[in-house]
Amino acid sequence: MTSRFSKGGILINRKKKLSFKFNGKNLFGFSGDTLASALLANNQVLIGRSFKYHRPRGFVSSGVEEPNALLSIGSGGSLEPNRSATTLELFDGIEAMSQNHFGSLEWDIGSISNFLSKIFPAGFYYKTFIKPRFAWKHIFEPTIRSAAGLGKAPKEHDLSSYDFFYAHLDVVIVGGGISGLVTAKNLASLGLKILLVEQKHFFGGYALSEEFKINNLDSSEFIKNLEDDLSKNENVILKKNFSIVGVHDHSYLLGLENFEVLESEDHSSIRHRLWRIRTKHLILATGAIERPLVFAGNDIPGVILSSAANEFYKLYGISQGDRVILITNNDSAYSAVVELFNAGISIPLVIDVREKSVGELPLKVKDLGIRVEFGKAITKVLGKKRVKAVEICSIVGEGSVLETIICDSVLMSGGWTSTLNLWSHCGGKIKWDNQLNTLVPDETKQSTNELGQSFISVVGSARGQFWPSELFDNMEKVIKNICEIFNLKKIKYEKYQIKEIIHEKTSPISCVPESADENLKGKSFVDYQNDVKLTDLRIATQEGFESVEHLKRYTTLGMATDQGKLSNINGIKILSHLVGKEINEVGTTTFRPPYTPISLGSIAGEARKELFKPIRKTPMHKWHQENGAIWEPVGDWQRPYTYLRNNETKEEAVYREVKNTRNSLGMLDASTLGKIIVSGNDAGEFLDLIYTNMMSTLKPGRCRYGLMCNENGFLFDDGVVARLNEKTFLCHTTTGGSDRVYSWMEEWHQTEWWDKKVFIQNLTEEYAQITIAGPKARLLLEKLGGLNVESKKFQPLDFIEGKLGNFDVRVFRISFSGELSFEIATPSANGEALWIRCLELGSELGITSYGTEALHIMRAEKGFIMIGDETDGTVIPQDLNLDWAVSKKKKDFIGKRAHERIYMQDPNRKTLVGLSLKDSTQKIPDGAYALKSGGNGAEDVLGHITSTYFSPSLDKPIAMALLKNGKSLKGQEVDIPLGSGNKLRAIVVDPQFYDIEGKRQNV
Amino acid sequence: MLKFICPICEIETDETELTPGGEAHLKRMGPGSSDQNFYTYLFERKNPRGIHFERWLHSYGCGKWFHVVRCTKTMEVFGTYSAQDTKPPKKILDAIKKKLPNGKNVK
Amino acid sequence: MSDKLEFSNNLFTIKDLYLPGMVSIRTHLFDKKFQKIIKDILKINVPNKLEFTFNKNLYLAWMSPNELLLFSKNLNEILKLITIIEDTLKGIESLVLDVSSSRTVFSIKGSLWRELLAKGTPINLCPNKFTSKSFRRTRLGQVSTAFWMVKTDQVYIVCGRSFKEFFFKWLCNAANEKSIIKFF
Amino acid sequence: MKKYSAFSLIKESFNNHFGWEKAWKKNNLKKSYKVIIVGAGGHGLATAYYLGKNFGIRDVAVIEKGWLGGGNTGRNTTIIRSNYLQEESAAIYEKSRSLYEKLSQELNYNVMFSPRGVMMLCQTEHELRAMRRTYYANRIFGVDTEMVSPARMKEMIPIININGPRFPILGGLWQPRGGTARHDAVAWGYARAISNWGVDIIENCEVIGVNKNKNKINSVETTKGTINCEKMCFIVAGSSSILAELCGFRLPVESVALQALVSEPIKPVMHCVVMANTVHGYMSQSDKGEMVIGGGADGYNNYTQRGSFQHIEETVRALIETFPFISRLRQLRQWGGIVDMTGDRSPIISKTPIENIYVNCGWGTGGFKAIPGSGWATAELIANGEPGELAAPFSLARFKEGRMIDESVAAAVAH
Repeated sequence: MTSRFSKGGILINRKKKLSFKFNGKNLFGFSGDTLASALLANNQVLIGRSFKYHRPRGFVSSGVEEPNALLSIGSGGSLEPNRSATTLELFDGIEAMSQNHFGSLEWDIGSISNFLSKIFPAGFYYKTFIKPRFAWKHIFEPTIRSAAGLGKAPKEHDLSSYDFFYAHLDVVIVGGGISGLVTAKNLASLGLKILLVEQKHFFGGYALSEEFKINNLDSSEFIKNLEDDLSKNENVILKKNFSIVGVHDHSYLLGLENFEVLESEDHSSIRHRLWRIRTKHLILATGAIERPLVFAGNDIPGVILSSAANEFYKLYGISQGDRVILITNNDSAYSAVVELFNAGISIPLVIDVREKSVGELPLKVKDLGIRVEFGKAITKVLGKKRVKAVEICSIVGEGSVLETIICDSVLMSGGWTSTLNLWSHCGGKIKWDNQLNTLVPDETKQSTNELGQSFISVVGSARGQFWPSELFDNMEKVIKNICEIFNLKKIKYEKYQIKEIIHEKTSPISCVPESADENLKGKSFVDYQNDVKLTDLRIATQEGFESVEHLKRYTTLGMATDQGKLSNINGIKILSHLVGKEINEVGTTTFRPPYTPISLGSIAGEARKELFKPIRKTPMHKWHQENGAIWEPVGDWQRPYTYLRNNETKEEAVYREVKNTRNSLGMLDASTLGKIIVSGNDAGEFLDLIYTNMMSTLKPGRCRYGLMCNENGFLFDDGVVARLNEKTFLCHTTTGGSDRVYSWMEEWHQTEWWDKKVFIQNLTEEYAQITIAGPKARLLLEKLGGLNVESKKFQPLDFIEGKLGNFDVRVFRISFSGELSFEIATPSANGEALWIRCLELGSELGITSYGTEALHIMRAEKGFIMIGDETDGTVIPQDLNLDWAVSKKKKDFIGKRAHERIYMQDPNRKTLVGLSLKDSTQKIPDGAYALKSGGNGAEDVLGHITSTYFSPSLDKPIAMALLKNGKSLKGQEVDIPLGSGNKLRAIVVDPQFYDIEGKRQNV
Repeated sequence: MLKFICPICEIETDETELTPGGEAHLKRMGPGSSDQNFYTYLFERKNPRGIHFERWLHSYGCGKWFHVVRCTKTMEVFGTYSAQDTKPPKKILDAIKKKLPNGKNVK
Repeated sequence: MSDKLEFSNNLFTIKDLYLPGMVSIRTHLFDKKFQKIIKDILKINVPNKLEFTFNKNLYLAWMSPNELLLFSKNLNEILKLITIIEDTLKGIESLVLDVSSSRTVFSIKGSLWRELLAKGTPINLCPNKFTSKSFRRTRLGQVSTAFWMVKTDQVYIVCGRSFKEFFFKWLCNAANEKSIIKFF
Repeated sequence: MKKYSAFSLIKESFNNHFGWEKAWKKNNLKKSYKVIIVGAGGHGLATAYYLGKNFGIRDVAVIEKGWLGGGNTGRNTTIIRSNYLQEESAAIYEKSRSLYEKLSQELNYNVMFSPRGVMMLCQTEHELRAMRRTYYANRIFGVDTEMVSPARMKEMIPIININGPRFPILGGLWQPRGGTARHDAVAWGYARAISNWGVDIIENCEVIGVNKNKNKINSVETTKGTINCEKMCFIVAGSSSILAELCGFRLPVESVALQALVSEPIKPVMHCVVMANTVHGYMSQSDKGEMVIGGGADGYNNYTQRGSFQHIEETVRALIETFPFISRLRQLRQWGGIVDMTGDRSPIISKTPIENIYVNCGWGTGGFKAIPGSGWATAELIANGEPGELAAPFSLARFKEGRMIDESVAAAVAH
């Protein structure tokens, strides 16, 4: 059984006991533990079930590479599925649950699929469930789906908060192991701003558990000193629980800082902070990860990486069992045996797959009296939910059993893989080094920054040199390089004394025994989480899935939550063996961000709920809010759709607003309309190019409706232009269009017509704008007082400036409702006050505020077009009978050339018409299509409805439509199919329904 | 995440402060131009895998358009210059020549 | 007007300054004649690129090569100045507009203001990069803003008026005492 | 070719699966072919398939620069739908969808087409109107869709947050027969089928030149030698401009990066595809349990298969608003593909200025769903030398004429 020694464990504080729950059981650990070490201390070896076959699984590693120990943590709004226990620092009150089992963890009904594993090798689903067709949808897929996934998703809203931070640094060092710390120390005096990050909750990495002497100090003590030293340096920021997860273009890094322990103590603390970093240089001191060996039963709980076993022992005082054997292909794994043996654990056997080793560590193990067998391998591990024994065989041959050894834990080591994910996120290449038996950075193909220069250096074991004495081999070079980059005087590089350990080369063997039979291969796991076995890789290559990417996709190798940190290299080695090519020919897969999975919450940062997206509010927003407004988002603006009174429905409210405006008086908050000033000697000329119609001829004091097309000729915005004085125009745009039109004008001015003398300023926010519409509109203005608004003095499309009551205003006589209408603009600061003043004075005139929907209905009654309804990005002004607003005199304007193209001249283009229903109790639905009368199919389509409303003013339905050659259809009947299968019959009419002569607005 | 020196502000600007604007140095074709020329102007973009002359807007800063020369394969930036320069500065062209002596992708 | 926008905790005080006066002056800033006029009227120099100049009540900030923003806490002062500037600039290609209602200004007090802003803007706020002379327009928490340091422990931030409630919430959230790094 | 079935699978299990053959043969290039298809992605392979199936043309080579299916076919979010607004688009996507329905049986390869339904959310009044228009268009053009109320949507997708507050859900357009398929399997299935007919699929073979006789294709230069051909069609999304340049013309296409991401696998929580256009994000859950998430494309030319992280941020923000539960899931993996963007965001299936060279490109962000239909239409174009009804609207000429096929009708914003 696994247990905690009564002493030892350099990270844990035995005085601070923490309680936690696993599958409902109350357990205890210590401060400084990870959840993994705390579980092991409680003899919890079986930790989860594998993805496909539901095989029992235990801890195989002690870090981010862990594929098995994934748990659901917390509950309700703080539930987190798939959390690896090895990376979670223990805090008080953790509730952890194992995942992916039907029934209990111990007795999982899902494990029945394990027995069928022979029928279900890699890619089996491509070959079956094909017939009958309905069965896939109704039987097979639902069955497969129901078995999918690991943990359960939370159901409630996430209660945690997340933080962003932008940091600009000179050097970022990734990895707080010994190489990272030493690099930082050497750079610390240069005055550079340095960030050093460590993903775990402690510094030192393997140098804490694999102790050696450095400058005559124990490595753990050396690290402690370094850490103390660096934390006092104000140029260096030291961070634990911090991973750099991505390297992006132009030396942009993403880092995730984890505060989960803090958050558990103080709920107002943030959970994660996503760092967005620009650095000039990046140093990878990311270390290495030990590889498993592939043999039958290598996934049975109790089989663990030797480095993990050592770390659990040294850092947390955990023993993996009472009788522990080791299987290795290298010398380094022997150190764990020495440690465990010295702690009193029985080591019945060390199996070394190599022919021999005369390295220092193997000799030391022998000297301790431990039996070491060279040239041997494991036939298979016996046991189901726990290692019981191993069968031993010769490395050559098929795996005939020579001996069975009782044990409760198997340590394994297949050599080391340097962690180079970050090296290749941004285009850097990686190659295999046969000598070092690991990946190494390909210095000839590096990630480059915006200057086309490489900006990443690699130090320590991430370079593929794993023995302590080799760790600092290129440190001096890196430091020098950095001095050059930053133009600094060369500094003296500090040399370190580390005794060299004589060692033998690592064997390239990763699968044992060499010629294992199919039965054994079927139990030899390469990818633990996704249950990819040796046989799967063989079948895949046999079927031609020989490129690394094909193999990966066909077998799901390396696609699990650990992203192949343990399995990829073994998979590639096996592939290279199977297809008889060198590893570099087979190729390695591309590493993609993130290095370790990061919470989606951290990616969203603070931008959630009310901070999700900016909301723009008009000066009158608060009044609307307090007076029953239902909001309609238009761009970032919130506009009142209608104002509900008492128990009105939305529809009733809208009709009331329309009728009230038509019969007496209405007011609309039009502040969101875009207002752009174009001023300068060439302003008129410039606007002649921007608008389709002529603006330069507009007289000061007058307004003109204008259209804007893009270079494709399509109408994209409209609005009224007022000429304020000889050289200044005020251009109104749609609400959604204000920023777009402003940028559009600036773009053309800056990039095409910069010789035109104009200045452009977006004044949308400067003015609140109130539309006063209805037969009594003039009365209200007279009540406000101060301006002469007599019809003779103040004609349609005039504007005047002055004081209305106490308010500085500009009043435009323009109408979008068809009523007598005034648009009053006043500085935003006074918007709310003027609005309220209008209401007060208007109350005896029966004024009502109306929203966007009433506005829409009234403009449709008048047949006015609306950008976004009558236009959809494919409509030219001519389609909307707006030829009158497209100048024929002007030599050029944006869109003019496009209008000359064949398709724009086609007589069959859809043009705007009105539709009148025979049956006035009906309403044409939004978005409906019109067909030739009696028609049914696609060939009968005439066009679509662009706007449709019930007109409260006319008490009948009205609609506008874009129909093929619409003008020729006037007076004809068309059919409008409904969702129900019925049709409405409509008559094509002129798109003006209300007050065709325009008497109402011109009074 | 790209960053460019805005040639107007002469500072580094982050991609999130900018708006991309497509190919640079297009010759506008107005009324009277041939169908082919108009089509080329509107749609037929240079789309090189390599050096690309393009426009960006410092939308969250000075509000000015500028030109960028960037490699679409390596993201290397060869320089930035004013939107009113009708030709890239010699300095940038020299830098490109140095990088790509055979002149591929460069006009 | 809407409710008062004010917030404070142990680290920061955030306040809407309400109704300051602002004038946009668009012209070619390098024009010597223009520079002299400004110096004569305002008694301050036209600021360099990315900087601002100031006197007792006024701040004059560089917005772009052809725009300055003149800012005063006193609206009336600004309104008087507009007429003077406009009149004096006649004959010089220019556009002078009152934009006092277009934008709002928040004051953030607290020595860790760099840290607060660095949660939202991609620009480099290190003291040697963002100095007491700096005026920067940037994107901050999804909003277009500009800010400058008025004291070592105080910055002013300008944003569009319609965004101000959203932006205020953003600032308050960023002022969280529990998420301090002490980066700068 | 060994037939795939449950029976053969069980039979093979007694033989340790030693009997399975290569899914597609690794042949050497011949000197000449009737048709060369450049690009062994889904569209290229499907084109070869329908050339063989519908026109009996099997003297074909499909040549591929990298590995089969390694472009956008293997880098998308696997969504299949045909609820398009414009008649021309609806026709080809619906053809495609209907071919997908029977593809597994036809190819004897389970491509896992899963008609689990596609829901498009309406989150503004304007979007609701636009979606209704699509709904009515779909009815007329024979695409089966329906409008769904918020309440009904909540029943169908219990984890959705319909109350906003920022963008409450006002309705949805539901295509019950849309869904997803296993993207790699689509390529592999087509490859297996055409390889069985003797079509050569040549991987790691890059086109480096195109030889013409007058204005007509003659042969293709590749890294594995010169190949003669009567006709050539290139279907190389992301590299279309480069191939066009080799042929001597330019395309109205720009290459940009489109990114996607998946979360770690969780137990099934969402059984259909959901697309939210207002906030710009879409999401489905794979058969493995991963939430597959996609969003907007970058706005600048890019050939790196890496995009800018801000788009991932925006997409994730948007989806957390609509699906708050995903906040505590983790992003497992992200990737990018290079997509072709045309001037109207609709594809090109067309003759080119060079005789007997054809092009299929410009699928933008929506190519996967079109694979069978696009292959069908392109095969027809190559075989007859003239486009059929499906392909005709997507000719290059449309840009000159101004005859755009624009699907982005919701782009314009109301007053």
